Amino acid sequence: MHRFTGSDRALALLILALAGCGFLILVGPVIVVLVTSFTSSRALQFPPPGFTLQWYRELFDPARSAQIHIAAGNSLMVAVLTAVVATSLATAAALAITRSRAGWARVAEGGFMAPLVLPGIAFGLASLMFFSWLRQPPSLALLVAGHAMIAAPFALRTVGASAAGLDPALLESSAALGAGPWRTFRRVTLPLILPGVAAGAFLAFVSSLDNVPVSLFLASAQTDMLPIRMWGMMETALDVRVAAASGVLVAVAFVLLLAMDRAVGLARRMSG
Amino acid sequence: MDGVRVRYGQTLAVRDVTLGVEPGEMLALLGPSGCGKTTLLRTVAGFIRADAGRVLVDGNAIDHLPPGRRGVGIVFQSYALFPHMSAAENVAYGLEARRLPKAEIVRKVEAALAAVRMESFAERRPRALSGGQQQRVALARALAIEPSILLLDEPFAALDRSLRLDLQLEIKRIQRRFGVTAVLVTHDQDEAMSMSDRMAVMNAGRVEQVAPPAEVYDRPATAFVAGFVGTTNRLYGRVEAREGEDYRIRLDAGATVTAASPRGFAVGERVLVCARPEQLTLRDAGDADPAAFPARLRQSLPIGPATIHDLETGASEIKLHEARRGAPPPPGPVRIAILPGATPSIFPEGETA
Amino acid sequence: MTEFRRRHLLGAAMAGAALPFGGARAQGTTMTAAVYPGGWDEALRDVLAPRLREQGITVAFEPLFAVDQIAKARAARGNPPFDVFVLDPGPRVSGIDFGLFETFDPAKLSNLGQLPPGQADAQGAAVAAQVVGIAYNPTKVPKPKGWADLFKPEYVSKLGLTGFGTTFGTISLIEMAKALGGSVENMDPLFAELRRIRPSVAAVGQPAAMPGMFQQGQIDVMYTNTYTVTLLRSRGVNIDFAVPETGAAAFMTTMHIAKGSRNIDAAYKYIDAMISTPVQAALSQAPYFFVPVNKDVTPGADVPMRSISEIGNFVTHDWAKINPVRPQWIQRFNREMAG
Amino acid sequence: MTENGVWRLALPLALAQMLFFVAPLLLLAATSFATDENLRAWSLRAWRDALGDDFNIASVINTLRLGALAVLATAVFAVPLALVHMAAGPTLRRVILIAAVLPLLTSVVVRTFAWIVILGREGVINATLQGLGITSAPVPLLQTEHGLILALTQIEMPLMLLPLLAALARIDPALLDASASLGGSLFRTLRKVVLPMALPGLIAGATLVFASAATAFISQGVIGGGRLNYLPAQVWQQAMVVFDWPLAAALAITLMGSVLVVAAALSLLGAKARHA
Repeated sequence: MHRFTGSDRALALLILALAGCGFLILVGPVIVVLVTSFTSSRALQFPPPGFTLQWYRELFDPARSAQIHIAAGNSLMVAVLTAVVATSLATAAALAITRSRAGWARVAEGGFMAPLVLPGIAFGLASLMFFSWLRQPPSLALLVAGHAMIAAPFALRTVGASAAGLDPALLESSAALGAGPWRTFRRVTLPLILPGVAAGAFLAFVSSLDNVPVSLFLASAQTDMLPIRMWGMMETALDVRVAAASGVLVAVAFVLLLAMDRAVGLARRMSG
Repeated sequence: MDGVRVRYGQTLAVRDVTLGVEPGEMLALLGPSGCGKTTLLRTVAGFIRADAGRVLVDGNAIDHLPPGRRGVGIVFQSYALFPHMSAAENVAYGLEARRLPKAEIVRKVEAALAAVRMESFAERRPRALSGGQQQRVALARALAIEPSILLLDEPFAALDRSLRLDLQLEIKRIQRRFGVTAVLVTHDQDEAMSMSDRMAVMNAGRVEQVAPPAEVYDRPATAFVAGFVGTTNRLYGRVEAREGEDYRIRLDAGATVTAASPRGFAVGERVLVCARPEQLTLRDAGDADPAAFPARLRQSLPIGPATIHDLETGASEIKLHEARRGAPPPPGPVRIAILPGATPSIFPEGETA
Repeated sequence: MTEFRRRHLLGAAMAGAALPFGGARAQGTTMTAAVYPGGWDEALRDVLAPRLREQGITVAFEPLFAVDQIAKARAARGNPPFDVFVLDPGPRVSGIDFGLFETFDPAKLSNLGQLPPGQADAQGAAVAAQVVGIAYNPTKVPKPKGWADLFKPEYVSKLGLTGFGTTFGTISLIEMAKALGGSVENMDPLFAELRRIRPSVAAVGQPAAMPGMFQQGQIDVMYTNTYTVTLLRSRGVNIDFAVPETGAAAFMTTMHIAKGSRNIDAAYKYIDAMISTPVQAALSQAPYFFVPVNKDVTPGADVPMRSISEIGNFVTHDWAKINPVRPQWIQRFNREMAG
Repeated sequence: MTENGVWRLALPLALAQMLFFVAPLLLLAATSFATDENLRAWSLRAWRDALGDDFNIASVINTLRLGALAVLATAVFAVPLALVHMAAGPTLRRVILIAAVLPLLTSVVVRTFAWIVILGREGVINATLQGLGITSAPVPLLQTEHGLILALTQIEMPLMLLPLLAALARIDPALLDASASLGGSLFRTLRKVVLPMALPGLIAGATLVFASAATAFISQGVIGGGRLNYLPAQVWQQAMVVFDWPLAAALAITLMGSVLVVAAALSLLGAKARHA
């Protein structure tokens, strides 16, 4: 609605052009994957010689893709548990950090973010070494713990952003009205920071679902994980079901995203 | 402003408003929220493009100019001070954008801050200033660019009541001293009445009356204005006779009153008589004056030198304002008459407020 | 407050989570076998696992590449995450060096007679052969004659190079070194040539990415095994296998029992079933295309041999000699290519 | 809970990180000073190999450079996208937001294939360039640093875009009107008002992108290829192929240390931007 002068118009055009390019860069590869998933060829191929739903049918076929379903189930379960664990830990920590004025809070915040900068393979290898040293065989619990370490910083960030906007007077008035800390958390704090918590849980979920390096070391025969299975399918045989599985993941996450956005305005709070 | 019209989707936010502001004058745009006053202000500022009509300054159209080239200074409701800049940097912003020499900027910033008595807070960030202080910095920032028009968008809405009056007086004083033409948008009639030279009362995208505050109060042009500015009692009735501009009206409440109006009403036409609380007077229940109508006194509240009487007649409520004389009468049946010499306004009955 | 809830939640979640993963422990024996991800994984699940179920053995497969198996078993320090390894010669020698295997008794294999002599020893048993040569796109480039051809300009710009990280990569690079006048002891001629062609090679790196690049036309020539070529062609990729003039190289994929395994009997039965004639026959067919080690099974059409007995005619390598120098080759390859 | 006791809420995460993150890390550090992974004897050999070698030093520099370039590239596109988002209506806003999180939803496995398709010799970009007659021969993109950075721009963009959007959402639209009414051009408004206020988000995003791009092992390997030399690949190769775990550990710690230094510098800058 602003009217621009000549140089302003040039700048606005530049911004629009860059934003357009950025949009293409974001969306292009996803479109390539989705288009490829409908290819009528027997191997991943782009552009597809023709289109078919065959690979989705095959992917959903309980007999032919049983192992993918098991791996997907494992990955989903680990991702859900990771989201729950990481978000709970991060929510408590975020409340502590935002409500404390002490210097330790700044230091702790930095420390809690450290797992983000450790290369995944190094962390996976170190974890496996450590747990073997403790004579703990790879297990679901360890896998979730490893994933949660990587996911917690993301959750801490989003919850922290939400919690920073929390008026301490609300908590005090709740306490003054005779509510215990737990009731205050459940009835006042949680509803107010829910968008941040939901965004954090979503990021934790997604980061776990697509984790290769940590899963590679901490997964076991009983916890066959989807990204690792997909890696194998892709590498040797260019199996189109990999693209179809990705298409399903995008669709599911997309629906989840819209639903959550509708519910809590998720997108606005994706990060702090 | 010449026939300005702004359309938001299907709804007309501003309908063909033509409005002039005299140099050095402060004009208040008064109206309920959603009446189009802020839209009009933003059109003048250049944030909104009018669908029809023109905005002229000194006879020159400025519609084609971007906001920054219109010579318009704005004080926003939220102040809109740049939080990452100090008070002085905020004031300097518009001057830097005009590429003035550094020394001149420094001088003008100092002068503007001094004018609003904020010179000792020049290095403070907005976060470290109180609401009133932020308000003054915002004013200094708007004035520093020496605008031909100063636009004030509900500038006091976010302030404490006690602070408001002081600032209103101060802004008025500064505006006078700078001789800057100003437009004030507000929904607060007291603010509009105390600050403006003339006020434009808006309703549903239209300007209903433009006049000095006293005239708006005493001679509202429409029933809406009568209702929105000040308190009014609505009495319905029928025109019984006409003599020049004087009408004899038979009120539904059971009295016959005389009132003047430049508007022409036909004998027998239904009308609405709007009487201010101070234009009415209380009589004993036994009073036989045909110009008085019966009512029931519910309670009387002494407020300062006056007494407010809360009455009802039929289904409608009446507020009556009298100087305090001894003890108020006890609640119960009374009669109400229009004070001799009072000039209630008459409108056609269909005109809603 | 929150602590309580969290512990509660965590406990419940773990308890719930334990069910599906622990559910596999039904009656009979349960063992875990490492398996290459992708084609091998599917093949062994489809063909081998049902055979063992008949014997009351439930197999859980853990998809891991050879190097990952060694790394994981080593990190686990005698507490192996799986009972059986499947390895190529390079990692096999590493496994022997690190003492990751139980001593293997070939006599316990009822199908030992089906293997060519020497293919089962105190370390483990061969379960599949791999034949390595040159893969090319017949619609884009003429058939290469030998390893040296890859360094000619018409191939270089379409060549996908992988390093010494994989067994087939190592073997191919050694063969190239020989074709260029070098040997296992003297790889200098190879590295000199690699340095020369480095700027114009179409792709260098991750073996995992090569099939995708081949399919998408980024590269038209690479070195790989017959298994990959047949698999890709079966999926409609334009790819053919060329046997170099100096002969295709071959090596054995072997299985080993992990040291500390608690399912040694089941592990023997698993390996025994793997080399049995019906399993080998099924695995050599579409869609698996393994090169059988069983003398009674005929290899597929792409494999340049009529029976595993001809394995002696193929170029083979001594991994006990290669392994000690391989880290240096890897380093050197990295450095030459990163230039 | 009183203000004094509130720190206890941070305990669960702190303890979890001690056990599942710090402890393995310490073991990794110990391994780097050992002769082998069983920690039977101590030696500085791994560190001498890791730091006394020009090739590894070059890897460190390349890796940090890649992180910096990825930050730059994501910022170039994310800032305009965030600005358009700020100015857009609700529908376009939602579209941009969904695009912003899309890369998080595609598996890293398929994403690598997508980039082969896009960057390849016969890929989408080359086909477009040749189709438009801009180039006559295929431009090498796959397995070049440019190509890798382009791919990382997509992969890491959400980490830049999301904090930016959050930061811009906190800007009162009246500030932009104020700037415009004071005669600020679009450029001036962006430079003096929007960017300074978006800075905390920009720095948060830069930190995340830097850390993630510098350690993006799979993308570096597949899209970058063997001619580009980054530290994560060295770590992987030493650990998984050569089995020299002390060296792998030393390299991993070097990588982590150098990324941490940059991340710490950025966050210091961020704290300054917040308080300045």
